[in-house]
Amino acid sequence: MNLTIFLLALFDGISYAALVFIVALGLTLIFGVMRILNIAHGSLYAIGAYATVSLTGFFLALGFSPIFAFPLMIISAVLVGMLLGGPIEWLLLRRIYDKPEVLQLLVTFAVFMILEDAQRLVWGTQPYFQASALQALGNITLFGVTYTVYQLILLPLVAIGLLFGLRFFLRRTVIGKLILATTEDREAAQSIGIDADRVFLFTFIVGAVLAGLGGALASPTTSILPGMGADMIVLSFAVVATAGLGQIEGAAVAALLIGLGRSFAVYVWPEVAVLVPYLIMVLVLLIRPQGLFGSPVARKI
Amino acid sequence: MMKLLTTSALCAVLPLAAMAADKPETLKIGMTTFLTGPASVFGVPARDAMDIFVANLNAEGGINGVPIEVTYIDEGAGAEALTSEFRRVAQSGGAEIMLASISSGNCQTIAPLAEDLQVPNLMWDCGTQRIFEENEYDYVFRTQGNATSEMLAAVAYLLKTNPDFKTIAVVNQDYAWGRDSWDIFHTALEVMKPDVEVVGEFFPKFGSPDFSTEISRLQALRPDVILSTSWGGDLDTFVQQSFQRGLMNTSTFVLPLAESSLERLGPSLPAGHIVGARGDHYFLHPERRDDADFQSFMEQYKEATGDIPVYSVFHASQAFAAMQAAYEKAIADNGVDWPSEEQLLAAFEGLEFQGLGRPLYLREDNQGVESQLMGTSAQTGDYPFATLENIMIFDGDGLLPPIGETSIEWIKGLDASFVDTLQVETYDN
Amino acid sequence: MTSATQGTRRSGPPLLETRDLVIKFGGVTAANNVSMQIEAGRNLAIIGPNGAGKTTFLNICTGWLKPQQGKVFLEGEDITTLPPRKIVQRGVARAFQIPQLFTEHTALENLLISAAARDGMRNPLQSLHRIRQRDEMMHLLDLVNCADVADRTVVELSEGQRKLIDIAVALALKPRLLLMDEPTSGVASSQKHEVMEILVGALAEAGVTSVFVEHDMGIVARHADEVAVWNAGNVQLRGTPDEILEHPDVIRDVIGEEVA
Amino acid sequence: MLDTSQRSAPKLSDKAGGLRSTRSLLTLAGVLLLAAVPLIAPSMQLLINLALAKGLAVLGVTILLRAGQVSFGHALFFGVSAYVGAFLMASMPQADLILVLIAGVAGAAISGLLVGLFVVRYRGIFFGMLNLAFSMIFWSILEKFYHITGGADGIRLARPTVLGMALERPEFEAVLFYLSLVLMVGLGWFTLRWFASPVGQIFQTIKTNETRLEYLGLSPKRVLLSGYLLSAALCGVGGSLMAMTQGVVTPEYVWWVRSAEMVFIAVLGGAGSVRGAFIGALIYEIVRVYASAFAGDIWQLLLGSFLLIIILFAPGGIMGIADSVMNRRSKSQPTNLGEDAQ
Repeated sequence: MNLTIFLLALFDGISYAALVFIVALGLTLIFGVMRILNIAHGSLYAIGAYATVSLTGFFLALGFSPIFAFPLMIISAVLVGMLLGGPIEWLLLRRIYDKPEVLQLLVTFAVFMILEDAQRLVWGTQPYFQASALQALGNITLFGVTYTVYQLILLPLVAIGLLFGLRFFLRRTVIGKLILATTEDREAAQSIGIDADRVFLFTFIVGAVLAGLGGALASPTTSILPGMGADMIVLSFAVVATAGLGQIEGAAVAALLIGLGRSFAVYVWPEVAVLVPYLIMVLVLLIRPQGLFGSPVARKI
Repeated sequence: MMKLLTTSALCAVLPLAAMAADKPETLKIGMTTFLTGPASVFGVPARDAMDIFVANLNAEGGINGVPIEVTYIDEGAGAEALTSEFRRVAQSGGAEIMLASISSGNCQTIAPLAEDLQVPNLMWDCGTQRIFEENEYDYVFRTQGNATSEMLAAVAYLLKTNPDFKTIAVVNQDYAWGRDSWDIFHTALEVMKPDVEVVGEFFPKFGSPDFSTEISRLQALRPDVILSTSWGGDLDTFVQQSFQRGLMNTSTFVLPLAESSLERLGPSLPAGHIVGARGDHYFLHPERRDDADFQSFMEQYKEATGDIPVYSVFHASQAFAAMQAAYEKAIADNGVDWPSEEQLLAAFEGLEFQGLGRPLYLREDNQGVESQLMGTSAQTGDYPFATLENIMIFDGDGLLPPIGETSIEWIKGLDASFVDTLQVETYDN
Repeated sequence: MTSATQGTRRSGPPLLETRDLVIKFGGVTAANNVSMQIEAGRNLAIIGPNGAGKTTFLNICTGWLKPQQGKVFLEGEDITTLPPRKIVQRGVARAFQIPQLFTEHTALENLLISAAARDGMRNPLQSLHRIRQRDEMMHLLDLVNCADVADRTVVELSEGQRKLIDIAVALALKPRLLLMDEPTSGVASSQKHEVMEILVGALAEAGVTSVFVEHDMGIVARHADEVAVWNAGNVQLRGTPDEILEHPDVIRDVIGEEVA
Repeated sequence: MLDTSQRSAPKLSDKAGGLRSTRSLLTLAGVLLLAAVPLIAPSMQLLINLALAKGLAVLGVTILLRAGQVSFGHALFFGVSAYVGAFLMASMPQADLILVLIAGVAGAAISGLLVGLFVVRYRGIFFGMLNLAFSMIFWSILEKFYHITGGADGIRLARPTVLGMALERPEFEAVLFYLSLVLMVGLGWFTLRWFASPVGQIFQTIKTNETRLEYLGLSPKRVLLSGYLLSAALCGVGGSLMAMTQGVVTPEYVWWVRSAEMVFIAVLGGAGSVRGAFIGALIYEIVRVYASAFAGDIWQLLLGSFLLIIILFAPGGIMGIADSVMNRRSKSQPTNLGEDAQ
């Protein structure tokens, strides 16, 4: 494990962690505020990727330059947030806030199943590959290994930007404070006039946009296939649970932990690479049952 | 318990029916192929080709006047759904003969099932050699070569064109095909070029969408040669991501199954890399491209799908030709309207048939003997994608172990001179 | 009438004893090296202003919380570090300020479960409703005047009924010592004495010593054998109800608070 | 957590007695109908056999639902049992069916104990996610350690002998079908009785008040573990039957979507209902096979929408609907009729 291998594993780990964080961020936000673990988050991620590939393909065919792929990513993410995130919360989740946790989870699982098929009906089953955004930024060579600027620099920057952006938004802006208040105590928030329904709708849409953005940003680095949603969501569960539910900063640390763990495993013992995220999750929860940053809930009698 | 009684009663009657079966209205066939998932880029062309073969034959009245009807089973639905669907088509679906399958894993699962259900089954595309080497089958035949012949052809071509490479790494899919093909390739290299060092072995999961970590590792290792027997969506992603990050400039790729991805890869497959086709399958086949049947099929396929055919289409043509030849031979040999199951099975012994490539025949162990075509990629500009040059077609006989001997044991007994013993024709393009 | 079931004074260690208990709770000193003995057969009431640490004291004695310093002994055995279930297995039961019941089960079922927990559950096929302690539990329900709601689920019961069922569930364990936290709070004031009468009767009949935290001085006067005054983390005074309730400090610190 | 009113305290009033007999009559009719399937609808036999195996696993998940806990990783025990059977047959080709079943269930119970000791310290979402993590660890091992586990292609499970006799496939499938049916009735009856027993009732108090449980002298962790082991064993039975029916075991047995599917079926049938587990499984399999045959590959879409309707409008699941239909027909409306237990 000489130095270059160590650094290479580090770089790969960082770019992978950035992507996993962006997706887990939306999941953490939604759970933190609404106490709902949204299994359909995986489908929103996948549809964000498919939408980006279709839009980019369409515009490039019209002769637009590859640079347009970036704004298109944001557009597809917002589309996913508005067209899918909004209706899911407004039509479905709103009716089940009082219902037990298992039923809320299952509603999101049912939505996941519906969206997986819908995605297959619209985009079919063959793999798509649209890397023009990635190619537009070219490569960079470190220690003899050529990395794409997109994966090594852009993704981590976007991840960090989203982390601090969301922190600033929640702590400094009015809407952000409303969201935090509703998270703390929904009844109390409502009693002082906060329209919790609108806050939940807004939070879910932001969460869905983040999921779509995760998919959009991932699309140039991978071929888009059915089932990518299922793979990513189970990984996001590992990140969210390791971080401590609803902990945005925790999700960043957990994503880094899991990203680095996985990429070092590929260098040391490839067989175990798929196993590492869940091993980390179990080990962390063994030591801190409420997750890295979660706060233990004391039972009063 | 009623069911038990009826079945045993049937057994008593069976020998009488062996004499001749009456002509069915239609010959029902079941065929498994990948209609979903990353491998669909591979399985769908085979289905489209099969529709054309069936239509052409039915237009001429089918086999002895019996039209053919195919039921497709999607291998993409996973092993469980596949086995229950296979059983449904073979039993209640009334299929007389089955063509299964593409994935080596599925072939290993279905072969014993077909034997159990006593339905003839042609392994039309899967390559793992272990099926016939590990046990005997009466109902299962393979109408194409296997991993041994394909890997030996790839090693021979590599040694002939790059005799002085020192290091090699492998990136194969993590399932039966990926593992078995590497065992054979690796064993052959050890005996034919012992000084080669294996610097990296990667087995990403089947259908993996992203190879960036493996590519970074390969760039650090800088192997002279990178072998990958992956195919379909996996191969496309791996080659495109490698090309994107310049890995194809520093290492020579050996891609024994890349013929199936030439058109999709377009400019992403630069010149100078070794391409195989799991048999003598190439849409510009030097010995067959001027034949009438070859050209007419190419037009029909282009018209139907808009693409050029890949080797899964050639393998489908071979399986279809073998089935047709077996039925016609059984009808002729026994002078009946329609052969019974025993008569059909007997017809497969040593059967000779020809699809879109060279003629083939079945050995006693039901293994097909298929010539192997290898070439080097070139961006000539005639097509928007890479075509092959310095094409070598190896005769199939020399590439298979004697019957009853396992490939690995047989290869361990070979040495560097083996490459020269092979019968090969070379063409510029 | 104070029920003076004077247990014969045995020479052995006291039923429950605490030595130099120190409990600090988020800046508040709930107990400042408190030593206290509880004798079998003498019902002890603990009175004192709100927030003085009375409930915390019960939590420490039953193992729900661990003290910063000091020890708790049950008949001489150190039970300070034992989890609540191990202390309960040694014959100490507890009723809570907020009744802790199985809300989706019926009143009778709560008792049957308690009885099954005490006697061990051998036959996984026998219905809970057919265990041999069923009549005994019906009697206990009758004892606490809740026989009429035997088949109603806990969510349908009134606050007072829940308090009584909570105590009955503790009694079903046939404990030697029962710690109760404001047993009659939530009961209509007119019925308080009647309820307390029933309770003390049931305790006496079952030979159970009780310690209960109480605010209603009328209840304390009529039903406690002994009273301890808990203030600012230590036991100011201890004595019979008559002595304590006339004591000037108690009137000023505790009862004064009542009168104002 | 789960506020279903599915409890099994039989009411003593005669109204309930009437309803209970119609319910057991319907159950008996259902079982007889299933028993006749190999004769009247042989093409459905395989499908129903798979549904019964899945139903047994769902029964395991239903048990945990009764304690208000949801596991998203119970396919782990389903897979452990299947693979134990496959490894046993690979090493001892002449093993008997009963041995394969027992070995599988033992494997599931042991892994249930090992995982259980860890997960019973958690509740709610953490309990669900930790079970998921353990199943994904096992899934990764199955996928990646090719030379031991056969990797993504899995391992074949040759046909075991039945009481010493080597049967042909049709006879073997008939034996397996009736074995699954007998296990459904037997284990279903046992689970009903277990729910009504003191052990089962105490297990269900985990949902409502663990504090009082501790103050009854019991360890909530050990109480949850007892139910957890039973649920793991039931998943083991399901896994073993499925493996023997399919003849092949693959890592797919342990994929997280299969665990979520089990919870889906449990709630679809009626969360906490024993009969609901099997009825849910039957409906799920039938829709899955026939929907994809007729309606193209959108069976997931159909089932997802069906579950949404159930959750939004009939949270009691199919059994809840059946109960309300029966209640309405018999005019009276006993508020809290749980599943009866003879």
